[in-house]
Amino acid sequence: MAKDTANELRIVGTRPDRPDGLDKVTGRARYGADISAAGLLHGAVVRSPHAHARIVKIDASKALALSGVKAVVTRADFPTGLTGEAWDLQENTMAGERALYDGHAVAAVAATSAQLARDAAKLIEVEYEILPHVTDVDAAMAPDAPIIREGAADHSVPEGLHPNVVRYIEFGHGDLEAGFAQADIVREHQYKTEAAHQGYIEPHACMGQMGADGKGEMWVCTQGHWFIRKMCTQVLGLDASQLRVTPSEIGGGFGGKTTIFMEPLSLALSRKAGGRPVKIVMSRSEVLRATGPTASASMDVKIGMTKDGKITAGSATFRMQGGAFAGAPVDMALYCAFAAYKVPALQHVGYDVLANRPKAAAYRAPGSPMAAFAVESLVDEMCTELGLDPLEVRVKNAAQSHETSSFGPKFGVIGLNETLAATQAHPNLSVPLGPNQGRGIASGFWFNHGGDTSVSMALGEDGTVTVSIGTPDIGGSRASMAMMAAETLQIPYDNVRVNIVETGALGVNEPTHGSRATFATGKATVEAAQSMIVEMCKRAAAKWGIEPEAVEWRDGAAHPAGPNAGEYPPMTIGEIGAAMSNTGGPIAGHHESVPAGVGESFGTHVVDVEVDPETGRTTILRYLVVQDAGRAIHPAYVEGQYQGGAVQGIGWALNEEYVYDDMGRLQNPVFLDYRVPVASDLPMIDTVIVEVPNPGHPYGVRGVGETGIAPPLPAVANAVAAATGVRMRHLPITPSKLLSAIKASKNG
Amino acid sequence: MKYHCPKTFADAAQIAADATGVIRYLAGGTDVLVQMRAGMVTPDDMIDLKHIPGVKEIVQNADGSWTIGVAVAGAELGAHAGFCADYPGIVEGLELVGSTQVQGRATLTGNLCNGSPAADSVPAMIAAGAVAHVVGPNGARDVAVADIPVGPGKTSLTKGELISAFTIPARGAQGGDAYLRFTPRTEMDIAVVGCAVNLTLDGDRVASARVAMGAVAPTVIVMDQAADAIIGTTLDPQALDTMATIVSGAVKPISDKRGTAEFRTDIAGVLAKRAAKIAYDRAKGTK
Amino acid sequence: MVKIVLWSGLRRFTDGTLEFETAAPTLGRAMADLVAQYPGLGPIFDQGVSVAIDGDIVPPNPAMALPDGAEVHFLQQMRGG
Amino acid sequence: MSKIHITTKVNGEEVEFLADPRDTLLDCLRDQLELTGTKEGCSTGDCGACSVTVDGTLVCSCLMLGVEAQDKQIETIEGMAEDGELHPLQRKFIEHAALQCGFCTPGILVAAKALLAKNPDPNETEVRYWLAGNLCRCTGYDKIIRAVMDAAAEMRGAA
Repeated sequence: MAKDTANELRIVGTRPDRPDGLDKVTGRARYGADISAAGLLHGAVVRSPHAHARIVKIDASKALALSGVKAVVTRADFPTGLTGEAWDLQENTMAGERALYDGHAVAAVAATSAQLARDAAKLIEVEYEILPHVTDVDAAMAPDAPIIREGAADHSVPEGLHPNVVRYIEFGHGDLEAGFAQADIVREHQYKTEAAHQGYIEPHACMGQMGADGKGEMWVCTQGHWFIRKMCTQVLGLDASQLRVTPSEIGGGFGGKTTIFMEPLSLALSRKAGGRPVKIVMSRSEVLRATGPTASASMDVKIGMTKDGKITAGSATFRMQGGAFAGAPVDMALYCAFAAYKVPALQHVGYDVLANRPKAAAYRAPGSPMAAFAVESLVDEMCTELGLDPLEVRVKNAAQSHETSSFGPKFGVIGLNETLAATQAHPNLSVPLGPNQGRGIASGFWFNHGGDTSVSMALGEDGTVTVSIGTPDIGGSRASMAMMAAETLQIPYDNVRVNIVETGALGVNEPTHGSRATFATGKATVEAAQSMIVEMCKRAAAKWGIEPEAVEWRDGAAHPAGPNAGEYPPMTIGEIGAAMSNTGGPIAGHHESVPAGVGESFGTHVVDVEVDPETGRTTILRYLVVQDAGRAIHPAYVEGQYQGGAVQGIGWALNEEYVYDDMGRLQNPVFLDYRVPVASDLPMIDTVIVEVPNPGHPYGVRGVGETGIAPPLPAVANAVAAATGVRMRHLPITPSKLLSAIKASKNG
Repeated sequence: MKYHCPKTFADAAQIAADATGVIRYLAGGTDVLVQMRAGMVTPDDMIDLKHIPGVKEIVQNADGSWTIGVAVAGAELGAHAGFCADYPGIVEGLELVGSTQVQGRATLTGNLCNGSPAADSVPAMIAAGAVAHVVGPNGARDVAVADIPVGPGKTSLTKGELISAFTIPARGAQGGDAYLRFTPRTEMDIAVVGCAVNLTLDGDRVASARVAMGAVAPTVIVMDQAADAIIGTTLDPQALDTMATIVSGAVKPISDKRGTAEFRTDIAGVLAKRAAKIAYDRAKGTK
Repeated sequence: MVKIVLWSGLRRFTDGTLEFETAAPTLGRAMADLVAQYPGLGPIFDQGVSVAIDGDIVPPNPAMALPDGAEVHFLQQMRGG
Repeated sequence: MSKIHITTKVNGEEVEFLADPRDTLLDCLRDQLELTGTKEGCSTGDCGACSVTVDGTLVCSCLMLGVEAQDKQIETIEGMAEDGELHPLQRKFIEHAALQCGFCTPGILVAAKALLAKNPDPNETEVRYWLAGNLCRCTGYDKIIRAVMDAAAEMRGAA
C-alpha cells in the first residue's frame, strides 16, 4: 500500500530535476512545428476578414495554377450530415455557408514551401455578402440583435429568449427573499470582463498525413491527442482507430489546446495531395483571431450581508458569449461563483450566448475568474462599506468540509479554512503601504476532474521501469508521475522513465485539462504500479514456494512476510526483472478508469498595487498566492502553477482584452497589442502551499493548475479600489479607464 | 523579391530610381520584416544599406555636432558613452523601440521612415533639431528631421531618395534632453503618447527649449507655445502647469485601440511636465 | 431509499418539484423513472449531465449502484479546462 | 524565384544554405539547417522565442533576413552547451524549475547569456528589463529571474 503520511514519503514532496529538462534547455525537445518528413507540404489557411458574411463563391483557380501548389480544400471537401457538437467542430474548422467571425477559415491550400502556400492563399478569391454582426454579449441578447444561427439552442433554454441564447443555467437553494430580508445591507452591481486569450507562446502546429485508404498519421501539439483523434475523425467522417496521433512537446495550452482548429485541414489537404504529409503552423495573428479565447462576460451580482459580515443570501445572473457556437463557460462560472462561501440562500442564472467571435476554448478554470471578479469585488465593496476586514469576513463565511456547497452537493474534505489561516499569518499582510498604494484580497475555487485515464507500466530486464501515459506534459508532469511511480515501487526516481505515448499505445485518455493530470494520471500510475507489485510478489512467491499473500513489497524488493519472514533473502526488483523471462514472461502493470475522489482546491491571493494618479497606470508591488495543493508531489512545479496562474490573472485584470472595431474585426491580433505581462511588469510572486490532503488520492493530490487564475482579477480590482477609492467594475483596468474614473470621482 | 547590397548611397538611390515595383530599404528591418510576413507589403526590391561604408558609425564632428550612420542600431547608440552623455533623450527614445532583441537591429532611420506618429525616437530627434542628409537621383539635400514625416506611413522623400546620415547639433553647455512615453506595460508597447523636451539653461533659467509630442497627431508635432511657457522660468510648478495646459490644449489625438483621445490629451501634459523636469535636471548636471 | 436533487432550472419540467425519493437500485434506473414521470427531462438527460453522489462528482454511469441513504445531485454538465 | 547561396558560421561551424530572399534567418535556421531549437512564437519581434546572437548581438531571428547572414557568426541554443557540458544558465533553469512548457526557454537562455556577457552582476530589475522581450506564459517569470540571478552568481564565483 502507498504510504499516506508525509514523513513516510521518500520522494513525494522533494524537488528532483525533471526528466525532460535536458531536452528543453538544449533545444532538442521537439514541439509542434519542429517536425519534418520526406515529401513535406506546407499548408496555409484563408480566413474571413468579415465578422459575419455569406460565402458567395470561392475561386481557387489562380492559386492552383501556381507551380508547387498541390491541393486546395474548402467545406465542400468535408462530409455532410453532422449534428450537435461534431457539426460545431466541423463548422469551426471550415466555414460552410457563412463565415461567422473575423478569422473563420474558409479555404486551405497545400504547397511545396510555406512561403508559396502563403502566396497561394492570397490568390484564393472569396466573394462575400456581408451580413449584420454582433460581438457584445448584452447586444447579442437584445431583441434586435442579428440571429447568428436559428435553432442552435438546446433543451435547457426556456421559450421566449433571443435565438442567440443557446443554453440556460439555473440552480440554487434556500429562500432568497428571506435571506435578503435578514441582511443589514443588500447591494447589487453589474460587472464585466473582456475576452482573454490563453496566450501560449507556441502557435498551433501539426503535420497530418492521410492516404486514399483512410489511414492517417498526425503529429500535433495538443493537451490531449485522443481528443484530437476523436474530433478529427468525426469532422472528416473517419474511423477513430485509423488515425494515429502522436503528441509533440507542447508549448503551453492552458485549455486552449484541448480541441481542434486546423488539424483536420492538414489531413484533408494530405488526402487530396496524394497522401503527402502536410504541415500547418499558425501565425500569431491566426492564433489570436481564430483559436479559442475565453468568453466575455456581463454579470449581475446581489449580496445580502449583516453588519457583522455574515452573508445571508446571494444571487448571480451571468451572461457570457463564447463566440459563434455554444460553449461559453457560464455554467462553470456559476458553480464557482459562491463556492468559497457558506450561504443559506443562493440563486444562480446563466445565459450562454452566441456572438460573431471565435469559438471559445477552455482557459484555465473556465468561467471561474469572471465569477470571482464579480462576487469577490462585491464582497470587498460591502466589507469596505461596513468597515470590516475582508479576510475575516471570508473566514466567517467560509465553505466547510462535508457541508452543502454553493452548487448543490456536499463538499468532501476541503482546505479553505487552512488557506485563509495561512493567508492571515503571512508577513505580506503587515507590510505598510504608502500613498497611492492599496492592498486587495480575494479567494478563488476550481474543481478537479477525473476523466478517462489509461496508464501502463513495464518492468525492464534490469529492474528499471517504463511508464506510458497519455496526458501531455505541459508543466513538469513527467516528473510527478515518475515520482509517484518510484514512491509506490520504492525504487529510485532515476530508475523510472515516463513516456507520453501515441494513441495506438494506450486506452483512451482525456487531455491534460481540468487540473487532472497529477490527480488522475497520477492515481492511475499508482494503481498500475500496485498491479505490477502484485505480479512481482507472485514471481517471488513462486520461486520461494510460498503463497503470494505471504509476500510483502518494501524497499523496492519482495520480502517473505508473516510466518515466512526472514526465511528467504529479499528479491529485488532488479533480480525479478532479470529473471522474468524464465518466471512467466514480461511483467507489466496497467490501469484504466475514470478516477473518482477528485479534490477541489481553494486559493486566496493578496496583492499590493500602486496607482499613478496622473496616468492611471497600476504597478504590482507585491503578490502572494496561498493555495491548497492537497499534497505537492513536486513543490517547485506546484509553485510554478500558482505563479503562472496568478500572472495570467494579473494580465486579464490590467491589460489583456479582445478589442473589436465597428466592423467586428479584431483590432489587436499581435502580441504588441494583445498585452500579456512581460517580466518587467512584475515582482516576484510569493507562494504558500497549503496541504490538506485529498482522501481520494493515494498521495493526497488535489488539482492545482487552475484555481490560481481566478483570484487575481478581483484581488487587483480590490487593491486598485483601496489605492484610489475608485471601484472598477469592468475589466481590464486599463490606464485609460482608470484615469477617467479617477477624474470622474474627483469631479463628482 | 530581389535583394540588393549596394556599396554606395548613389548606387542605392540608382537602384531605387530604376525600380518599377515596390521597394524597401533594409537597415534594421524590424518594421519591414513584420510587414512582409503579415502580407502588408511584398517588396519587389529590397535594398540592404548595411554594406555601405560608414553606415554603422557614430562620429562627433569638430564643432561638437554628431553624425549618426543610418544603420546604427539602438544597442550601438546606447553603448556610445559620449553620445549618451550629450543626448540621453534621443538614446532613451530609440531604446524604447521594442525589446533588447529589437534594439540589436532597430535604427533611427527606420523608426523615422516607417512614418509612425508614435515612433519613439522621432520626438527627441526633432526636439534636438536633428537634420537628415538625403541623397537621391537629383543629388543631395539636407532636411530637418521634423520635415521628413508627413503623415502616418508617409514621408517627404521622393522616389529614389533615401537618408544617408543624421546630424545632431552640438550639445553646448548647460543643455539637456529627455524623452518619456506612456505605455500600459513597462516595455514592449507602442507609445500611447510620447514627449521629448530639449532645453538649455542660463543659470537656473531655461534659455531655450523645444517640446515635441508623439502619437497625438498624424505626425510628431513641435509645440513652440509649450516651449515658450517654460523659457525664462526656473521650471517652477506654475510654469510646468502652464506648459501642461498648453500641451493638452494643443494636441489633436485620435481614439484607437491603444487609448482614447481624452486619455491622450490628459497624459500629454503630464508627460511634458515630467520630461521637462528630467531634461532640466540633466542640463543642470544634477542627474 | 436514495434522495435525488435536480437543479432548479428543471422545475419547469417537473411541476416544480426538485427533490425526489427513489428506491431505484442504479443511477440509470433512477433516471429512467424520472423521465417516465416527467418526459421533459428526457432530452435534458440525453444532452448530458454531471452527477454527484454524496458529494463526489462522477460520470453518469447508468450501471452505478445507488447505496441506500445516498444523496444524488444532478448538475448541468460540467466542462473542464 | 531565385535563391541566394549563403555561407555563414552557426555555433562555430561553417554552414551553407540556399535562402529565398524573403525567408527570415529563423526560417533558414529551422528549415534549411534543421536547427529547430530556436522557436517561432509571433514573427513580429514581440515574444523573443527566436532569440539568437549575430556577431555577439542579441536579435530576433524573425526580424532578420536569411540573406543577411552571409559571413556572420551566429549562436543559437544548440551551441550553448559546450562538449556536452551544460551552461550554468541551462543547469540553473532545470534546478529552479524555471521552465514549464519549455517553449520560450531556448530564447530566454540565449537572451540571458547575452545579458551576462554584458553585465555579469545584474540586479533583479536589470534582468527583468533585459528579458522584457521574452514572453513566458507559464511561469510568471519568478523562477526564471531567480535562475538567471543564481547562474550569474555562480559564474561570478567561478570566474
